Amino acid sequence: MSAFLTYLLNGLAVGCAIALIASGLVTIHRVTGVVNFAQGTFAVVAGLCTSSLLGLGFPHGLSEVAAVLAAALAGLLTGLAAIGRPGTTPLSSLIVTLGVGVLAYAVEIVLWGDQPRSAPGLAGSVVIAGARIQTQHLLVIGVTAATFALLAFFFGRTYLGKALTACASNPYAARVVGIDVRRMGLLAFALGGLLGGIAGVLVTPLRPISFDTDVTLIVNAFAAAVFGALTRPVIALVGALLLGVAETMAAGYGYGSHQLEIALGLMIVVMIVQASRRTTLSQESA
Amino acid sequence: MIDVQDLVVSYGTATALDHVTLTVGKGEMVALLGPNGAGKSTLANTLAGLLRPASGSVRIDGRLALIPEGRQLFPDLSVADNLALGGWRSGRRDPSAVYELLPRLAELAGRRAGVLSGGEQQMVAFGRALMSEPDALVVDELSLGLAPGVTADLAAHLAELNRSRGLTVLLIEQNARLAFDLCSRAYVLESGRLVTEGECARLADDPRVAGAYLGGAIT
Amino acid sequence: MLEVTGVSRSFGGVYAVRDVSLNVADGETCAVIGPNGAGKSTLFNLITGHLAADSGRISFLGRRVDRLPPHRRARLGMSIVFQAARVFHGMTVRENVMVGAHGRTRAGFVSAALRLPRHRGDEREIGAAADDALERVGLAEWADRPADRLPIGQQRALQLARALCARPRLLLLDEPASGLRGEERERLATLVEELRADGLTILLIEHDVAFVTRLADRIVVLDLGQVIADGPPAEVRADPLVLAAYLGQAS
Amino acid sequence: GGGDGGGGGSGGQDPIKIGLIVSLTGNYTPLGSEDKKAVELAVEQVNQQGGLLGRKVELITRDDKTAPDQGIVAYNQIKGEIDALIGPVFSNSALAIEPLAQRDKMPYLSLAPAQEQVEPIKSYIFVTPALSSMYAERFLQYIQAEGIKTIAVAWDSKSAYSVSGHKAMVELAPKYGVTIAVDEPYETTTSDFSPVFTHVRDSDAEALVFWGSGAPGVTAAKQYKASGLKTPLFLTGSQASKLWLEPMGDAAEGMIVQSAIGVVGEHLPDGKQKQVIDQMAGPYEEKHGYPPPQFAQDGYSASLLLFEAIKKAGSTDKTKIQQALETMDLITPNGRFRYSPTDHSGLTPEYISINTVKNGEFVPTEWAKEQLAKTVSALG
Amino acid sequence: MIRIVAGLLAAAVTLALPAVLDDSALAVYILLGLAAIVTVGVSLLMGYAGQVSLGQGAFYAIGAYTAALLALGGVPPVAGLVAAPVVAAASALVIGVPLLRLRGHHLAFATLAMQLILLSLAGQLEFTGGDIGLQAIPQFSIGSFEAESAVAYAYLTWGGLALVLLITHNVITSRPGRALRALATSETAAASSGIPVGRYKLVVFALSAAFAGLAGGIYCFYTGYVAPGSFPVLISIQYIVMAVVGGLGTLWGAVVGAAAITLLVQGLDGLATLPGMPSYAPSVLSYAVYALVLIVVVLFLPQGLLPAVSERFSRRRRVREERAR
Ligand SMILES: Nc1ncnc2c1ncn2[C@@H]1O[C@H](COP(=O)(O)OP(=O)(O)OP(=O)(O)O)[C@@H](O)[C@H]1O
Ligand SMILES: Nc1ncnc2c1ncn2[C@@H]1O[C@H](COP(=O)(O)OP(=O)(O)OP(=O)(O)O)[C@@H](O)[C@H]1O
Ligand SMILES: [Mg+2]
Ligand SMILES: [Mg+2]
Repeated sequence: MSAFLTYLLNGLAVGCAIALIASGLVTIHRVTGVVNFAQGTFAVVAGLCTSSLLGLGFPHGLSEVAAVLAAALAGLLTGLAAIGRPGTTPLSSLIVTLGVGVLAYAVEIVLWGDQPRSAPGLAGSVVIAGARIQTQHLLVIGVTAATFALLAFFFGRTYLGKALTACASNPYAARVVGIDVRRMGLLAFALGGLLGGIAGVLVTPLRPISFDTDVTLIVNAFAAAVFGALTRPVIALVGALLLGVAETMAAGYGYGSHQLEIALGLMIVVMIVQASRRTTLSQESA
Repeated sequence: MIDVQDLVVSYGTATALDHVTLTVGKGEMVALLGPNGAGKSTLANTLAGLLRPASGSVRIDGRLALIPEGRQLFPDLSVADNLALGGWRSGRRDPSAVYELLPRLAELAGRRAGVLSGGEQQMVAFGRALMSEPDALVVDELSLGLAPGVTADLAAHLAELNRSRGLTVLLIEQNARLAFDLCSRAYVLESGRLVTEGECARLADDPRVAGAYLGGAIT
Repeated sequence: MLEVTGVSRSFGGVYAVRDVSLNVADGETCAVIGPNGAGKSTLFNLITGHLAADSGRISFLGRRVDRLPPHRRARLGMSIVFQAARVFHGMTVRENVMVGAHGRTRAGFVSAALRLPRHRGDEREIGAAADDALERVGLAEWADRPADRLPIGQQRALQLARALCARPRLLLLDEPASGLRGEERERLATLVEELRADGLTILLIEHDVAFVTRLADRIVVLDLGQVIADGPPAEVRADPLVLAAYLGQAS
Repeated sequence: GGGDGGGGGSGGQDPIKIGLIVSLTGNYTPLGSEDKKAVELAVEQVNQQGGLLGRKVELITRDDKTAPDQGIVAYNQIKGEIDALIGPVFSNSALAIEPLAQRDKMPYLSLAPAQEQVEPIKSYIFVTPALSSMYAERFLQYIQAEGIKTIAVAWDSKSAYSVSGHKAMVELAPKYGVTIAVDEPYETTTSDFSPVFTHVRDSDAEALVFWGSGAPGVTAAKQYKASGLKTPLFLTGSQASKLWLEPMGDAAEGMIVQSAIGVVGEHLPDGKQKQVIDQMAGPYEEKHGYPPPQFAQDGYSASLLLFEAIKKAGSTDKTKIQQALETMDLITPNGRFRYSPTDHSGLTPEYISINTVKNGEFVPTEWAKEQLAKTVSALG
Repeated sequence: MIRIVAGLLAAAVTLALPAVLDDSALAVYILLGLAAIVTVGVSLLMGYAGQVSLGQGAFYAIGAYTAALLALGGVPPVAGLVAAPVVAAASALVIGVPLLRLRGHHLAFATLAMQLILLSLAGQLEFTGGDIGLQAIPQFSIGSFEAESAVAYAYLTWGGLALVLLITHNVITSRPGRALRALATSETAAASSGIPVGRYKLVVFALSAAFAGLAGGIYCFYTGYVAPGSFPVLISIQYIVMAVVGGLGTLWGAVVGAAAITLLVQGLDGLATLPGMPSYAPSVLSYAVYALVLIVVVLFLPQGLLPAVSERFSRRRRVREERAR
């Protein structure tokens, strides 16, 4: 029983880390309709920044905040490239974000070299009902919960959140009512960068980060985000937790070498079941 | 008021509006007629600032709202949210006045706009434009897909707004009879050029205009 | 030819179409009118199979079709012109219309890839049929333009041409005249009359009552998803229920 | 210069060209870039001493982009110019190039540790890093010496290095009287190891041997510390660098980590082995600001082996270089290589050290010190 | 007319090239051709039928493994090469039945996941050689003729590409091709025209998989080695980039895109590893320049290279004709 709880808690923590990256994907897509393949890059930038700043002797807290802001700036710059030019289609923007991700490799290698880096986080572990979990994992869970509560509230309840949503729902109509679609898109990219940065700062103490870690980060996050149709943060969170828990459970109960297959396969099955419940017409009515 | 001088708009190499000059005085209701592809929607979009003119000038006093062709709602948002976003410029958030005008919308408030019927969508588009408390309104096809009763209601309401608040209206409408009833003056656009303009009463008697826009099935 | 019996469909508890029965005889032109949101388009979607009915049955040409997917029903001879224009992007007007003939031709991937004789025969025939249909709706001069840049009115004409290219037995028209001005409306009416004369069965949704009265043999009135009147135009226009629900305010 | 004619003097002036194909982009960049630095250092040093056979040594580098087909492109680009090749650290690239190199009779020193390269032996293909089976065997020797009978093994099912290490361990364990009680695969992308630790906790294993390289090495070791597991953790050579030590910080103290002999040079008694290690470690650290990691030592060792072979062959004739390699006996930072027609891997487990982490440094265990002293003193 | 002439010219030049290229250039020529074969399939699937696959590399891999396993099992290489696209297409049919119920990003993810899963299995199964892969694959041969030199493989690739282009051209300019383009815009409207949407999506998915499988078959004989590492997920994304850069929805765009990206990447590699470059030059140069070129092309030629060039041509011609008048 305590083994089960251990797997569950740790799986949730893994899922939360995935969800944080996914939240940025969702935010950006919800507003711009662009799948941002540079999302993992924001986390990497933040992670590398934290490690540098801490290395230079800056205190905890300050280093992390600065790193997150750096990631937000990276997000904004990515946005400028991806949607700054009028008439760029979402597909073109997607390729641009791929390009930005690759360009970031070059920048990161010049600044930080090609070797992985890490940063200290919260040390130690906590025992909950006989299950042991790293303190840093608890932090990840807490921050994720707060982030998603905020996101859900922002997009679902606030006027600005709805205006942002409207931009991707029908960009032409958004312009008709006077919303500056491009500015909103840039805002979303900055927000996406910020979210990616938070993820990066939290993950770096758990696993070393190097310039190309973004690929690993984005695959799971993409799965979770797509699960939430790239527009619904809470469903994406559910998807991410599903992935995380499926992975640890698979390892816990004997399929350690097929974790990935099991988790991704499960994801596909759930999506197909969901899809068969929808009609073509309802999907095209938009 | 709306003042358009010598306007040229093109899509790539194709010219959609060719030196168009047109004015709608403050508080005036003017109709714009023309066959398919004449450039009416292009003009509407240019007035709303959504297309950039190649040359010429557009001047608008006060806030302008557009009811675009093809409804153009936010399909993923609820009817209530669609309406609320109409108030982006004016800061008005509460759609109850619109519900009063179009009670059907109050019933649909929580529904996703994308699944509404064609006519229901047109009502939302109308309500959304009103939310911005405009000084001038450009309507691209008012009656499109609306049941006769609803069209009449909306037309009456337009006339009322025009009378009580001095709303300036440029009405693009295929149903010329409706347009002539509602407006004082009309312009006729063909292949991107203005071909005729004048008082509605006079135009209705013009055999060419009557043949093209009034004739036919509507008996 | 078409028998709709007790068909219902609801969305999240709200009935869009409720226990509707409707028969259309061979060669008849039948109009469906009703207030906005009455369920007219939904009824069309049920008939063509784009929506599944919750209950009821639909027969076409004496055969039950309510379990068939849309493309099978199309192949049996149903063609629909949607309320919102659905024009295929990245293709010319002519190619768009040629797609209409898909259901009644056979050349598949293999014969196309290998350019077998069947493919050539089909292509010739489809091309001729498309030109014919374009001529009929008055789009012949636009044939080689990219379809997605057409103004709305022409896009609707294009849809009609595409439907005709399928050589249907039953043609469903969802507000074909909306967005057309007097002259164009007149032309459409003439075309529908011609099609009628050719023996085509037509089911028509339209808000322009004059247009409907002129063309329809029979009018069915829908309100809140239910049939409230069904009969010849003159009779229906005089029906007090119809006047209250639909025509009332307008007249 | 066609005017000089085919023979005589001009040959003496032409540089000796050595090819280097490593991953400079893609997943293996962190490994490949270290290899490149080390090989460049070795070439620089040999040129400072007047080159080989009186000729300068020139390095021609290509990137395999961590992809086998790009490795082939790279090889085809340079095969016409070079006299010998130092090949990829990415096993898949190495295996893709080797058949071509063998066909062209190109002396080839591989930086990849895959067993398959030398099973079966191809006459022109030689391997520089210690194979993972050697790491496995060395651990078993240590485990036996410590009197441990039952162990747990965790291994990365997506890494060739760890898969073959694990396989060797399973095969050799009975020979050393060791039982594997828990056999636990995981994946390179695994970010939570609590299942592994839970399974170990529930077993009677006396030690947990962890096979893996890169990120999982850090992630697992950190989580091990947090899990409060008492079973000692044994890590393999992939963790023997600052890339593992730095992120671990204090958490690493007391953990058992294997390494090649070069990593613990300062703990060795003076002698030839120590001298060779210092010859590289000093300048490398001076140039790059940190001590050479394992991959750098592999690259440097490969260079030394090749230089020696060319010297012995007395020419850049490929067949002669191959023959020289097959009779090679040379001390490098990786230990003493003795290639033979039946052994193209050359190293033995004696050149692997077992260390504990003390004050953020790798210090050989008592057992290892004794063993290494024996090994090294035999070299003189 | 001009098109036909240009096509014939391109064919003649590319046919003559292998005879004059050296081994190093031939390797690029072959990999370029193979990438083009896969990209034509991607373009057909994405640019015409509107279905996104981020897992095209999986079918490339299936083709390669199929041919390799058969050849290692003693089956004549020709049979292996024929089997490669067939098995790839058959797998696509099986995988496609459930997967193609998904649309858009969902489909993109599912295909990506499929590739990850497939490669992970290939890396763990005994008969695929695990992570190390399959070595010592025999040379390609037909009867007694054995393809020993790269030139032979270059012609084999050329033939494969020509075949794939011909098939694609014939398909897209005909009834099924129109149906594919139609369902890309609106499945509802397509179905109303009698198009069996589900079946058509499946067939085009299988066809594009067959192309990838064919390329994989040639690849395995040329390199003599296949491993999971040969087919990273990034390769699938690369094909999409090639299709977009060249121009989606144009047949030749796929070829142009594949050529442009391959040559760019190879050119940068040569440049970055020149002696005297700083130690981070390879990664920085190849990443940065590649990325910048990609971004600029996509932003400033959103229709892709080929349409941009051909438009310029036709505009110039129009101007000339007008002047002549
Ligand atoms: N995005 C576009 N790109 C190229 N040409 C366009 C575009 N939009 C419209 N056009 C062309 O511009 C001309 C004017 O179109 P517009 O939509 O303004 O006509 P309209 O008068 O509103 O017609 P309708 O009555 O059908 O709505 C048409 O010839 C049309 O083909
Ligand atoms: N997918 C759906 N989900 C929820 N409600 C729907 C859906 N489709 C239609 N409806 C609702 O069903 C009702 C009937 O819609 P329908 O489109 O059939 O009306 P209609 O008679 O065609 O109206 P109009 O004349 O305005 O086009 C409407 O109230 C509409 O909002
Ligand atoms: Mg218009
Ligand atoms: Mg309708």
